[in-house]
Amino acid sequence: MSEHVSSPRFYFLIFAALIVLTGVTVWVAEIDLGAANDVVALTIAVTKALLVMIFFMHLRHSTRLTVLTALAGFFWLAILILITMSDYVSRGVILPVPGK
Amino acid sequence: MSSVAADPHAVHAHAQHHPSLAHQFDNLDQQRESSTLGMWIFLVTEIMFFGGLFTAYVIYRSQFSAAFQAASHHLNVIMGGANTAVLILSSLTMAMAIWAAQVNRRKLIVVFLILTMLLGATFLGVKYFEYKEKFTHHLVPGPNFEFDGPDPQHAQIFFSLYFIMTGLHALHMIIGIGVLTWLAVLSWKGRFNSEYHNPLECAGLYWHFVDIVWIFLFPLLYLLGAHAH
Amino acid sequence: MSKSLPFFPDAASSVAREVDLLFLSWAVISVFFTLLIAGAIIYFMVKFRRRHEDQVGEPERAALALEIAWSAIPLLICLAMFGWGTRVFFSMYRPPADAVEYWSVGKQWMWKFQHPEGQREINNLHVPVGQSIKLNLQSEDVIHSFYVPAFRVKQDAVPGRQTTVWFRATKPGVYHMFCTEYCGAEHSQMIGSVIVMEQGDYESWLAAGGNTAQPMTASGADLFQSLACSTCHRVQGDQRLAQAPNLVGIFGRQQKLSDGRTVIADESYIRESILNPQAKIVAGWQPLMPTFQGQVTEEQLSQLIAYVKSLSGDGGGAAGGGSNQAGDTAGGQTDAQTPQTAGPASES
Amino acid sequence: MDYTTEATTFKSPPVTAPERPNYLNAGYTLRSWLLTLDHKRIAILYLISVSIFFALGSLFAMMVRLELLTPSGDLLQPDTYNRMFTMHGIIMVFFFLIPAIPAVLGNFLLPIMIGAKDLAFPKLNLASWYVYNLGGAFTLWALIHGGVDTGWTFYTPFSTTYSNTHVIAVALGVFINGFSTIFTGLNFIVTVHRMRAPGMTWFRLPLFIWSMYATSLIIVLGTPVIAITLLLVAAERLLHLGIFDPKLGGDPVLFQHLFWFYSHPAVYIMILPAMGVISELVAAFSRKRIFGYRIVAFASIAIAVLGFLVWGHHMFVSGQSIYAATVFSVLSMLVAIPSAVKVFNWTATLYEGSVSYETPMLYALGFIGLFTIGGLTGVMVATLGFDVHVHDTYFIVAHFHYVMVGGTIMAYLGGLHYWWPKMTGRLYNSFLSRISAMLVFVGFNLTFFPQFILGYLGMPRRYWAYPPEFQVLNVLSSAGASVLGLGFILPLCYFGYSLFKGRRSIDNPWGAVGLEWDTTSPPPTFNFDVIPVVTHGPYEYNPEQVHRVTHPEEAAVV
Ligand code: HEA
Ligand code: HEA
Ligand code: HEC
Ligand code: CUA
Ligand SMILES: [Cu+2]
Repeated sequence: MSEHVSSPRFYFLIFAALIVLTGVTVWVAEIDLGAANDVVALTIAVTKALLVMIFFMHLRHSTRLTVLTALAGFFWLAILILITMSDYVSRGVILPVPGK
Repeated sequence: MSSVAADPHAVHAHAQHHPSLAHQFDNLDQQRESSTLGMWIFLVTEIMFFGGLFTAYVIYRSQFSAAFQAASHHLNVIMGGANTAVLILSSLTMAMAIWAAQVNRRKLIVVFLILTMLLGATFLGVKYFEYKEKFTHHLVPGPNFEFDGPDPQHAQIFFSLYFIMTGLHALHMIIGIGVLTWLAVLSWKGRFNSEYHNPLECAGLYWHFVDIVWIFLFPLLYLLGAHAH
Repeated sequence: MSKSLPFFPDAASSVAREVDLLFLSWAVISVFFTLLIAGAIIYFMVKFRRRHEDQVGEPERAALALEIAWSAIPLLICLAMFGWGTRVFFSMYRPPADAVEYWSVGKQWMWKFQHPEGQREINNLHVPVGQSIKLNLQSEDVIHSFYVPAFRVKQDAVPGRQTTVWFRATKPGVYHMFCTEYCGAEHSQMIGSVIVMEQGDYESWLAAGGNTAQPMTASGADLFQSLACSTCHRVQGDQRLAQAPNLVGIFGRQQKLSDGRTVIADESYIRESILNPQAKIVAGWQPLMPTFQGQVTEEQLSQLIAYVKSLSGDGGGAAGGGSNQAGDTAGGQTDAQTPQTAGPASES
Repeated sequence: MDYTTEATTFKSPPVTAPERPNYLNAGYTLRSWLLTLDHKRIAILYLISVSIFFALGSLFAMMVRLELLTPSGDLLQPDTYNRMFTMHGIIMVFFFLIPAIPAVLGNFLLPIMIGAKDLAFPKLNLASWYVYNLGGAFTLWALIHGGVDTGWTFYTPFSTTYSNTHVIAVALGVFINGFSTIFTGLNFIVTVHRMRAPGMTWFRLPLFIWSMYATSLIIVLGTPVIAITLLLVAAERLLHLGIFDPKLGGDPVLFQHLFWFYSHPAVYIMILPAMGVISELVAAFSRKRIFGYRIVAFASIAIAVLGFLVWGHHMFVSGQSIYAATVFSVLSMLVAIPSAVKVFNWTATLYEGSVSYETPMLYALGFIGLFTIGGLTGVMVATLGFDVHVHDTYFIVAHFHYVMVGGTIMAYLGGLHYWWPKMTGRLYNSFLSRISAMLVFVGFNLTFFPQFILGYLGMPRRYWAYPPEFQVLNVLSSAGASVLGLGFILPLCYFGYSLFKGRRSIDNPWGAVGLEWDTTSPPPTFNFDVIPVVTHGPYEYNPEQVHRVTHPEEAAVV
């Protein structure tokens, strides 16, 4: 199994994309979009993280197992955050007893 | 027992033994795949480690959004943004170091590793000035905390999260620089080449991961209050 | 209480029998499965014991039907018990509308109680039989937990928050009350009794107790004046002069906040509004309100909350129930809450 | 192929004959042990460390049971008592039960069972042992300087603000210990993926490997969260950061979420390896393939995954949302099903087997019974309306001792008895060992069954003094503990004797199949003289069956 070698030019392109996205995220943050600010900021952050993982960290040329491992990390983090959140969003709400 | 059969490779017969091949592996490919997988699994534990903090952040952010925005306003977006760029650049140089190994350019490996470390040190330097600023403005949680905006208590929670998240991130950078120093020495001695460079690769994975953590920390901590004045 | 060897706890509340039934059903299921497995093991051990040194087991016979059966049957049992258990649970945490509110503050290492009539007690709680009681729990320091085994109810008291538990005692008597969340050196001394009395006895107990204290809501009303809440919040008169929202009728209502979210104005919300007013700003108002953190004790806080709730008519019912749209309650009503069971001493 | 040929081929060597080279006689210096990279030697190092911590934890259990003999606390001061059960819980959970099976039996057997020379990262493995001891040293330091009194659950704000014991040291101890667990788990995952012998497909892996793999997944995904949580507790005490501080509006219940996100899966870190051991024992002593092998294998994975979704069942009365509680309750019911499936499959394996009653089997059968009771009471307390009553009472204490002591420790002891000849090459006294198995079983039930009743009567846990009507049952429990203690001390004696004076064992004293029994006892440093090529599944006692699963091209290799 020989590994894939990407060219320096390619790495530089990825780097440029990351810098541009950083600029965009700073710029968008100045504009008041209400709740959408968070969505945009996180979308950009996820995009950047994916760029780093797929190209700098060579996920593109990795085995399925490695990709799965990386995904599992984020999936479990989602479990932790979402289920914990489910407590907080429904706290203090006690619906009336049905039929009473 | 029928399940044991004579295998052509007897255990101790490492005839064509590569100097970098550890005894428990059969060949370099197996060794390389194992170390990459091991490193990724380690990164998963890192995701969960920072994940606990992100969870706390998400919960409190959703509860005390106004306080968090106001507190976030006291962070220096310019320094944070510059640091983001520095880190991304360091990721590039790290990737280039591995590329240099892949194409057998020993000197270049060392150059890129040193560049990476310098950029990392720059990041830490900027961080130091940011922290110092927080100290002088009494924004460090504890008995001396002072915050003139509304809702100082929840702002204190924000700064607690800020310090622990960026602090642990910085700690990871310091460890990373230590590892890179060691690898630079090994590269200098010519240990790595196109055939064998998994230590470099693993260190690279680690370095990029630390970069990714910052990619999330930057908008979550610095930018969320940018539009609210 | 009997000193003999007990095997079953007293059952003295409206949910106790149901919990016991749940327990006994589970016990029967457990005994059944334990015996089934133990029986099978013993039988197989004897029947299929190794008869000579070289004997090996028979080849396995695949039995998909068996596998499905022994997954599905436990699953169905579990789901059924889950449904039942959840019903019981919800009935434990949804106070009926006629519940009377009592207040409790836990601290290392004692329980302080206050009756709606204002009577205070430490580590003892007298309650009338047959009356639904909603107990609001607060803590001054660490987490404690209020537990009365005979009632089968338990709830943690969490610092910085208010939690509630309710019960209806069904049998007069004296029952253990324990703190069941580990809270430090004298956790095991943070115990007391719940004394369940006949209605009449309870009233005379209240009267004999030399109850000089005011009802909760009245103390709250006094505090509302002395802390100068009333300078901004006008509970009566011309609202055009008020610098702050009218608190009449807010309890249980959906409040619009300035950042666009809505919250239900429940006890925690009022609590937060007083201790940390900037955390949630009501839409259309400026963040002017000062914090009262450190100026009010947990008990005074309870009284203030009770008072604010009383401004919303029948606010004593289901906590935060979306049902009471009491927005149009008369403005001048300050002492709306008169517990149905209030004894002679309570009103004055 | 037959195990009998095996047993007769390698006759017990005469004592005078020079020993075959094995991992034990590979070196006698202290250095050869302390710097070893051999997974088998590291397993032995772990065995020693873990046993010391078990003795320590047991000592605290003894103090607890002595104190509870009388209703009025008259042996210890209340804060001393609190330290006793806290240190008991912390040491037993983090320093004994979690590493016990993985780091001792797993370390020893995992590479052998998959036909590898060693784990993928031997240095990491050794580091794991050192890190474990470093974490232990922190804890011991705290212990000597007065201990810690937060309960093993470290609930805030008691642990962050109110306790004035050595919370930071112990939190760091557990934090550091977490790394050692992670190193082991990481090593196992990579080893199972990358180091299997030729022909060792996933469905030829012994069930012990499946369960170790599932355990490792939990370790890797869960442990970091407890690490950061305890770090936050330490930071809150040390640096006044206020993440959970209610005075700042922080939420102590958030701590509980983070704590249990790890600590519930952690109970499966404790039980899954035990289940793996039981699968091996039941197969070996019924000389039969485990009934429903694939289902049992998948059940391990299912438990590992579902186990991450149920943590809130420890928080039913903590003030979390009742809707979240409902979801956690129903998911807890689901996670019980794969466990139930395993119990039924083990039982069914005995059917038409060739069942013998050697000591390991006695432990295994004891496990099945006690785990069933422990597990069933687990689903009982996962039922919302019922848990409100028994939460934080002795019912819970009984539940978890049934699964942890009646489950995991029984399996651990069973496993030690089973693989002892493999690990040491020696035999132990089989009569004494059966006696001790009986003592453990009887003593255990006597200790912990009364606690179910106490719990339902309403006796809260972590109580230094209690109302007098609970005394009879408490005395019963303490009496049982002394029988149980005897049952634990006995193996210490005959194992110790066996180590130095025991009769030499043949390579495969049980007539069991499996790669670990194909090599010599004790195994050579690189486990096999020739790397095995695997041609069939793990429990093929029955020649017909072997034939059926052998593919022609693999048969050709033989
Ligand atoms: C090895 C450790 C271990 C294991 C395996 C388990 C297994 C389970 N546990 Fe346990 N548990 C603990 C260790 C463990 N637990 C500890 C240490 C605590 C206390 C922590 C503290 O507060 O200090 C605790 C506390 C605890 C609680 C919190 C109680 C409270 O504090 O109020 C709950 C609630 O749901 C629970 C549930 C379960 C369930 C559903 C299982 C299930 O996985 C069980 C599944 C097994 C079976 C179901 C048995 C086999 C099945 C059959 C024979 C078939 C028939 C089955 C049916 C009909 C259902 N456990
Ligand atoms: C692996 C886990 C494990 C194990 C093995 C045990 C084993 C035992 N435990 Fe433990 N226990 C816990 C985990 C465990 N426990 C946990 C997590 C808690 C909760 C802590 C908390 O609330 O924070 C707890 C709490 C707990 C309590 C409740 C305390 C309270 O709430 O106030 C009690 C009370 O009886 C108890 C008793 C026992 C007993 C009698 C044993 C017996 O099995 C022990 C039997 C052993 C002996 C009697 C000694 C044997 C002797 C030796 C092996 C050699 C010793 C050497 C010398 C003396 C030189 N335990
Ligand atoms: C300086 C004026 C001021 C004082 C004094 C004051 N408040 Fe307020 N209060 C406000 C303002 C303005 C608001 C609306 C903005 C907000 O939500 O913070 C408010 C909001 C509230 C709310 C939420 C109302 C709603 O409609 O949701 C409650 C409850 C409350 N106050 C209770 C009190 C109590 C109890 C006191 C006395 C202990 C008090 N306040 C003292 C100004 C004041
Ligand atoms: Cu209060 Cu325990
Ligand atoms: Cu659990």
